[in-house]
Amino acid sequence: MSKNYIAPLVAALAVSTALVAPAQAETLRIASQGDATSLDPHSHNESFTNYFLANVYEGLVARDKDFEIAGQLAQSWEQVDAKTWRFTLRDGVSFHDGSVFAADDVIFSMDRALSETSNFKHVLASVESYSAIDDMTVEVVTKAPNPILLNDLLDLMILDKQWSEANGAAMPINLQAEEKAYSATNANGTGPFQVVSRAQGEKTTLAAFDGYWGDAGNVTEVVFTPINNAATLVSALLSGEVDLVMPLPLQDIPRVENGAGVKVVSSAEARTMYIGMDQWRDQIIESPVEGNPFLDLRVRQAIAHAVDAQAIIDRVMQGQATLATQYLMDKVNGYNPDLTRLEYSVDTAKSLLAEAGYPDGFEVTMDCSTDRYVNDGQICQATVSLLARVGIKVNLIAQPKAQFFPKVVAPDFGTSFFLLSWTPSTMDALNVFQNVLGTRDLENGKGAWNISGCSVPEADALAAEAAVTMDATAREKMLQDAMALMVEDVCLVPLHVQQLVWGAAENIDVVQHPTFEFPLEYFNVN
Amino acid sequence: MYFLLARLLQATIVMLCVALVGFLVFQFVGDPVLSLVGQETSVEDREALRESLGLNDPILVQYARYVVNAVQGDFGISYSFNRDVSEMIADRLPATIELVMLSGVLSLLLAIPAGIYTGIRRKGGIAQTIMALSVIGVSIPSFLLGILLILVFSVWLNWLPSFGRGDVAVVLGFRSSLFTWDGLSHALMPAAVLCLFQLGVILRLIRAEMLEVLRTDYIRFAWARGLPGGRVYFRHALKNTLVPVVTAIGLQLSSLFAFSIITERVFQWPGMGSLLLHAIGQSDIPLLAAYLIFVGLVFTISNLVVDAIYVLIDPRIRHGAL
Amino acid sequence: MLERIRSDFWYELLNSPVTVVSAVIIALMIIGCTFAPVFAPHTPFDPATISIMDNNMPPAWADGADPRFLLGTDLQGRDVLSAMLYGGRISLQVGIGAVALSVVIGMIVGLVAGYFGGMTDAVLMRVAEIQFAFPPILIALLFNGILKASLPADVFAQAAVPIMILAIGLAGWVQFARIVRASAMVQRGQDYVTACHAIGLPTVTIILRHITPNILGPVLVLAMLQIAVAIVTEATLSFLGLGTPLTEPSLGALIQIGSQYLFSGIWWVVIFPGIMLLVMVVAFNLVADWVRDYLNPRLR
Amino acid sequence: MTDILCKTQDLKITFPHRLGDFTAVHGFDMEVRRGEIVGLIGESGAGKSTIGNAIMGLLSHPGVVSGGRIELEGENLVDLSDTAMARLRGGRIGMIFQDPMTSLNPLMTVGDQLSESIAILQDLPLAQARQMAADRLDGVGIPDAASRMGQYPHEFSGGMRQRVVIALAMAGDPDLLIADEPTTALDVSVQKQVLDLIRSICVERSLGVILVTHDMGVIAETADRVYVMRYGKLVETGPTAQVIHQPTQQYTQDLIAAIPSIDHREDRFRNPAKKTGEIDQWLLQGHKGEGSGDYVTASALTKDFATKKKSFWGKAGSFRAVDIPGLSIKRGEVLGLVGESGSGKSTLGRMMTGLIPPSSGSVRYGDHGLMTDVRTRAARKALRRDVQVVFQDPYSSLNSRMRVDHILAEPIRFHGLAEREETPRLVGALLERVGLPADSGRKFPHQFSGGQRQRICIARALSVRPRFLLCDEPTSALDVSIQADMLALLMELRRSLGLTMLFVSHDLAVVRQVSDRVAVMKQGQIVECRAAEALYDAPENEYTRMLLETAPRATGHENTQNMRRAT
Repeated sequence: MSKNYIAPLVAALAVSTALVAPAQAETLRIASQGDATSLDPHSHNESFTNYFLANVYEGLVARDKDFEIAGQLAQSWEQVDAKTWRFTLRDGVSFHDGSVFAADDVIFSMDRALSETSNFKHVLASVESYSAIDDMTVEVVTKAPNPILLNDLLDLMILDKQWSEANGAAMPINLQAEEKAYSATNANGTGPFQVVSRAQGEKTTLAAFDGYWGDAGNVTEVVFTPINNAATLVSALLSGEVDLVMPLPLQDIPRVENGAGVKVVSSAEARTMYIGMDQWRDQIIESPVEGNPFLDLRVRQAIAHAVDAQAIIDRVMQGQATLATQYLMDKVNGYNPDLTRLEYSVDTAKSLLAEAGYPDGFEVTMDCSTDRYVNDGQICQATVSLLARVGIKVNLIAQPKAQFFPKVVAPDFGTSFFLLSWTPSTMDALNVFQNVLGTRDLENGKGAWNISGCSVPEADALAAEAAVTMDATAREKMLQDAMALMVEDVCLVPLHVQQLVWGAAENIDVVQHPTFEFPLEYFNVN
Repeated sequence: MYFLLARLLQATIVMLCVALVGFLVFQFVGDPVLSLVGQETSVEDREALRESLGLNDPILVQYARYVVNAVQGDFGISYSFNRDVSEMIADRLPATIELVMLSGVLSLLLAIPAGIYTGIRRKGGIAQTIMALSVIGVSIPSFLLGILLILVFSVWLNWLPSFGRGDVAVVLGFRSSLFTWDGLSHALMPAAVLCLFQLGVILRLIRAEMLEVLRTDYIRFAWARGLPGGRVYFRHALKNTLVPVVTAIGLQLSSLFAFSIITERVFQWPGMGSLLLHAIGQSDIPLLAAYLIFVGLVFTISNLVVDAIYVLIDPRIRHGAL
Repeated sequence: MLERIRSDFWYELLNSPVTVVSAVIIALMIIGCTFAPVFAPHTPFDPATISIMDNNMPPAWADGADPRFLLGTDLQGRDVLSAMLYGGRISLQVGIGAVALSVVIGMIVGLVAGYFGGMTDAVLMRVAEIQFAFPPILIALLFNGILKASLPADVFAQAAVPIMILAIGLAGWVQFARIVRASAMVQRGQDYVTACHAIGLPTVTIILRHITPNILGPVLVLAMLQIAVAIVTEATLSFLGLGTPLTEPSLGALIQIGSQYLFSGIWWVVIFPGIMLLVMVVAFNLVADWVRDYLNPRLR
Repeated sequence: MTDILCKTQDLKITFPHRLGDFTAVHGFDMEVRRGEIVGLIGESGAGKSTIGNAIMGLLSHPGVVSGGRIELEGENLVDLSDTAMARLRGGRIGMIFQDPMTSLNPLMTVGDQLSESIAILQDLPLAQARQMAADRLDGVGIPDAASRMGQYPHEFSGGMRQRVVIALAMAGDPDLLIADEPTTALDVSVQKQVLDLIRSICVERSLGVILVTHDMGVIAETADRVYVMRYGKLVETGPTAQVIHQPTQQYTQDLIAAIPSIDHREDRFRNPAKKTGEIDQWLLQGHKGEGSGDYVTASALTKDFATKKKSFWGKAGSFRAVDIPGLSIKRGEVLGLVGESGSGKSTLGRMMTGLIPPSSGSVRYGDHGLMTDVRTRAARKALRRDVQVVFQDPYSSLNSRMRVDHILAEPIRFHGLAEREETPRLVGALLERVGLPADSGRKFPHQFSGGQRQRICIARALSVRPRFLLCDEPTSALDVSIQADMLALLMELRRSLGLTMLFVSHDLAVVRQVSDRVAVMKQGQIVECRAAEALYDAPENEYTRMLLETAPRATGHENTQNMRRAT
């Protein structure tokens, strides 16, 4: 291709793009590595999707700018008794299509969240019943006293009853089924932004909802573009095609830091990375070894000793993470400051393995996602080579989340060795016990993410007690003790707490929450 | 025209077979029932469902049904998007088409003159250089080229946008991003990458054909008749060169579609290609099957066009002499 | 006279230094990659020998480099040079293996179709035409994609290379079938074949002993071109994430991983494999071109 | 001499090659006057075409005029620039190539090509040029030219195409016309007409014509003066009649002597000296004593070939290539089969040897019965052993990838006619028998000349000890001198081994030399089949007579002689 042929054209384009740039000052162009999988707030329970939709839909309560729980669609609430909560709804709120928000919408949404095809049953797991006292009041009765009901309700998004029923979206999308779904591509919430156009995997445009009850920032239009290639992602930011990149690939931090007109915004994220080991099968799968080595505590300890988490932080994570001593980050309620991580020592690991009867180690298959967490693929590879040194041969199956998750989650839990992580959206340890650490009890929606299938009854007991204890300090103590037990049992091998790293244009003010939420109403373009 | 009718018949057969492949993929990669119902569904219910879906009918009947639906543009519903596959294709098609057309035109505009030139002055320095470049052109993997272009034009020079499709404008009822500066600036690099490979292939082909033709008796006779160079090259040689070249270009069209997959991935171009990759990533079989059939269609049509062009250029076909 | 011909070969060859260089490069690469375990300073596919602590090392001549790693290391602490050699081995395996497969299928189909003609020919060529409806890279892509969708992940990961060979090989046979058919039809018309009939030789003998040797030239040329194509196809599939597993990356996979760091100053992880791939492919193309011209003297 | 149009003086043409330059023409002198046809004759490689191309300034790469002059009316063309030379082409010098089938652009109508040339060479407006083109076509004898202007070359017959080519060559009214083998690709009947056309044009426009050919007959028919060439040198020159009837040079004498006469059968072919190589016993092994009667008999034999169907639903038509009531060959007899191209003679020949199956009718062999009854493997093998073929093209009839000894050993081994260890000796003997050194087996076919290859083909045919030999135009691709040797060899073998032969050829003279009986074919039918002498001396059939009439004679025709005197 002859260069002199394009050069002038290119130059012209350069000028033209330069000219149009300032015209769209109030537009916020965001590029992220993934895209919201659906617009239905009750179908995919995936954090990016949830937090994206949190800008369109709203719940009764939400976190404010300072990460405190505050009323959103609920004006206020009172506890009638230990189990009964009465929410007074905010009036003058209308949905994007103009219809007025009222109690029946809340009831409808709760029904919907509990329906067969919903993936949000857990938010109401503790709830006995709910009812509308009047147009503007909703009463919720819990099975037992629930100190963190409000945290639970954070994820419950409210839809418009009429709109949903009119458009055949009364039920959340059945992810199994091959069926059309209106709510997958259309949304009608009460949030500060409404969906203008939606082309999945391509571009989604939001516009500020002028009928919004609260006050939003000065952003009038938001353009979401998923970009899966890290290099492109950064070049887009550097060349000013997007204003905000989340997350920013770690390897590009230095470049963005030195880049003109762009900055790196980072803060600790509540996501703890860990390695899981099968503790419920008698014979581990996809491995030639007889029986299940992981049932032996010494083997689990050996692995903890063998995996040099600090090296992974320094090298793979470019220092953008902090060592995890337990399955929580320090900001989460229930964090136990006294716990320490088993130190890195190949010898200790080897001798432990020898004691356990595996002097030459053994062979195991590790499942790993490549596009879900920061550098997840590389973390796994590092793990593989670290474990190789103590004689444990790991066959790595690293695949995109689309294949990874169906394989490893319920009902099959089809893995015996894996990398995963968890963010307690409630910022309370109990959430971790209920989902990840508690003994698996799928019927009651417990331990659905306890893929390693570990079980420490004493911890379960403490967690259960904490669940119904209203006294904050006592409750925290219980959670801390429970966590200590779990760590002692090496239910999982904790790796690190990753940093939330975004790249942004200088003129953008953002708000980062440890839970990776991005409440756009608090963002500003200067 | 007998020749074209025969071709049309063949094309139909080809399409039917392509549809068969699509159908088989659709039907047998991943049990459609499993994809329809959760694991927990009881065996009886599944049987019932099979029955109602007609999955127990003789395979030919199912195939026929599939074809009939396909003809009506019904390729089932994507289970990663919960939307009609045909709808999705319709959404993405324009982007790919404009990319393919832009690069196709580019490559022809450059390849034909260059090919003729190198064919005539094969020993010349410029010709040698062009040929050398063309080797690189056909050799360099398009993804590599794409990345390098982004590095140079987006990051270092910051001249061109590095991803995505630009603003769309409507001209004469056509919606395309090629009608806006922004759109063009977005399309330029992807088109260039996509074009380069074709450019190399077509250029080399034209050159080879040119060399062949220039060696024929009727060209020597044309010289002997005292025709001036221009006439010999462009009126006599070129037309004869075109016959095989046209076929190749016909084939290149469908390979343009194939390579657009890679280009679209590198440049985040929202077309059929990225759709296909998404489908593969999600194992979205209905989408895969539909794409398969779609490309088959593209090829078949382009071939029909090629045949039609043949009839125009080559009288021997018109008279059934060939 | 025979000597003339042979010396012609060398004469023509030496008259084209580019070709000589390319040929040498190919030879070196094939040797270097086949015996990668011997030449490579490290064994990048054995995790035990990789230390995460020496990752992202620049090439030996840059500052902050470690002399152990001539071309630096990648994010895993893999020695880039060794990874290239091992990756190149996979690329060559796939390239040559796939083409070998294509040639076998193509020869059989082409010879049968071209020699017997008639209905057999019509049917076979119609099949070929249908497959021709799909550019090889697309077929390989779909083939891989569909297998990936239907096979268990670990199986797919283990069988990555054979699957790729199968995919690309099955995608590429048509061109061979076409040229073999064409030249087989020409040969069939030649008097020496009729003479064989007159002698009463069985068809198989005629096809294998007499016709086949006469059509190998074009097949050879196409094969070399196709190896280049196959290598690129493999690289592309790997780039699209359908190829070799992370732990045993081919050249394409290396580039794909590296491309993520293109703007991060860690240029060596993508540039070196990129150059190697490009050189490899260009070399094959150049040699193929030369052989074509040599076999077709009128082009000289 | 003012009326000398074109002359070459001490012309030297070389093709540089890294292994030493090859001089194609050295020191050649020639004169062409207006209104005369100068014949340039020589066998392949004599350099005659090279001279034509040199005058035209179209020497094929890397040839160059390395010495001497080419003068066109006193102007030396050798040192003219390419552009100047280009201006001469078509305008001053016209050229006709050998093959009319490939000389015309297939994608342009005849009218366009002609009017294009005229418009450019005479710079006329196109409309006028078209008008003129029509006249010119009419002039070269194309019936209702005006309407055929719009047709494409493939719609013309070979002879008509050559006429078009001539019209094109004459478009710029050149002074000099170079005709390079203008009739070699044509049938004798057409050949005559084309030559007459050239002759008349030459006379009407007092044009200088250089007629390059290998065929003494053509020269005798057409040329006024002749230059005989060999190895790029002039051998002899003079008025045609003189050179033909009293050649002074040995080479010329041999050349003329080698030309088979159409008027009588020469004795060297009738009963050649009977040689016996030591291999003859082997060759004659296992032959049952020669019974009399027919060796092969064809009855009611037809062959149809499918033709392209014209309409989509229409049935595929078919055309009948061969349709004969019957034909038989006696043991030890040579049956000559003559006809023009497309007369079906080769098809018939191949059916008689079972190489292609007939559409209807049957072929019966004395020793093997009906071909349709030959079913078992063994029987088929036996039949194939007895019936062999020698082909026209000595190049395509040998597998270029196989060494000669393999080519010869394969059939012997396949039919188990000798043990592995004695095969090489046999191969050597066979080669010697056909007049090649015994050790030539180690070479590859491309290392032999055309004649030698043809001998190898004969050896291959003999290697299975055949009884019946089909010779399909065995000498048409060879030079005259070699042709004679080849015929002699065949006749000698036939005599020594008592072979039965079917000799197919378009060349009546050749056929006369070898045949006991001759069958004349026309459009798939046998129009006359009688003893050779009778048929040649007193043809009964009209067509046969026409063929004999038009066949060029080295001695020249009475009527053409008269015609030339008249001009």
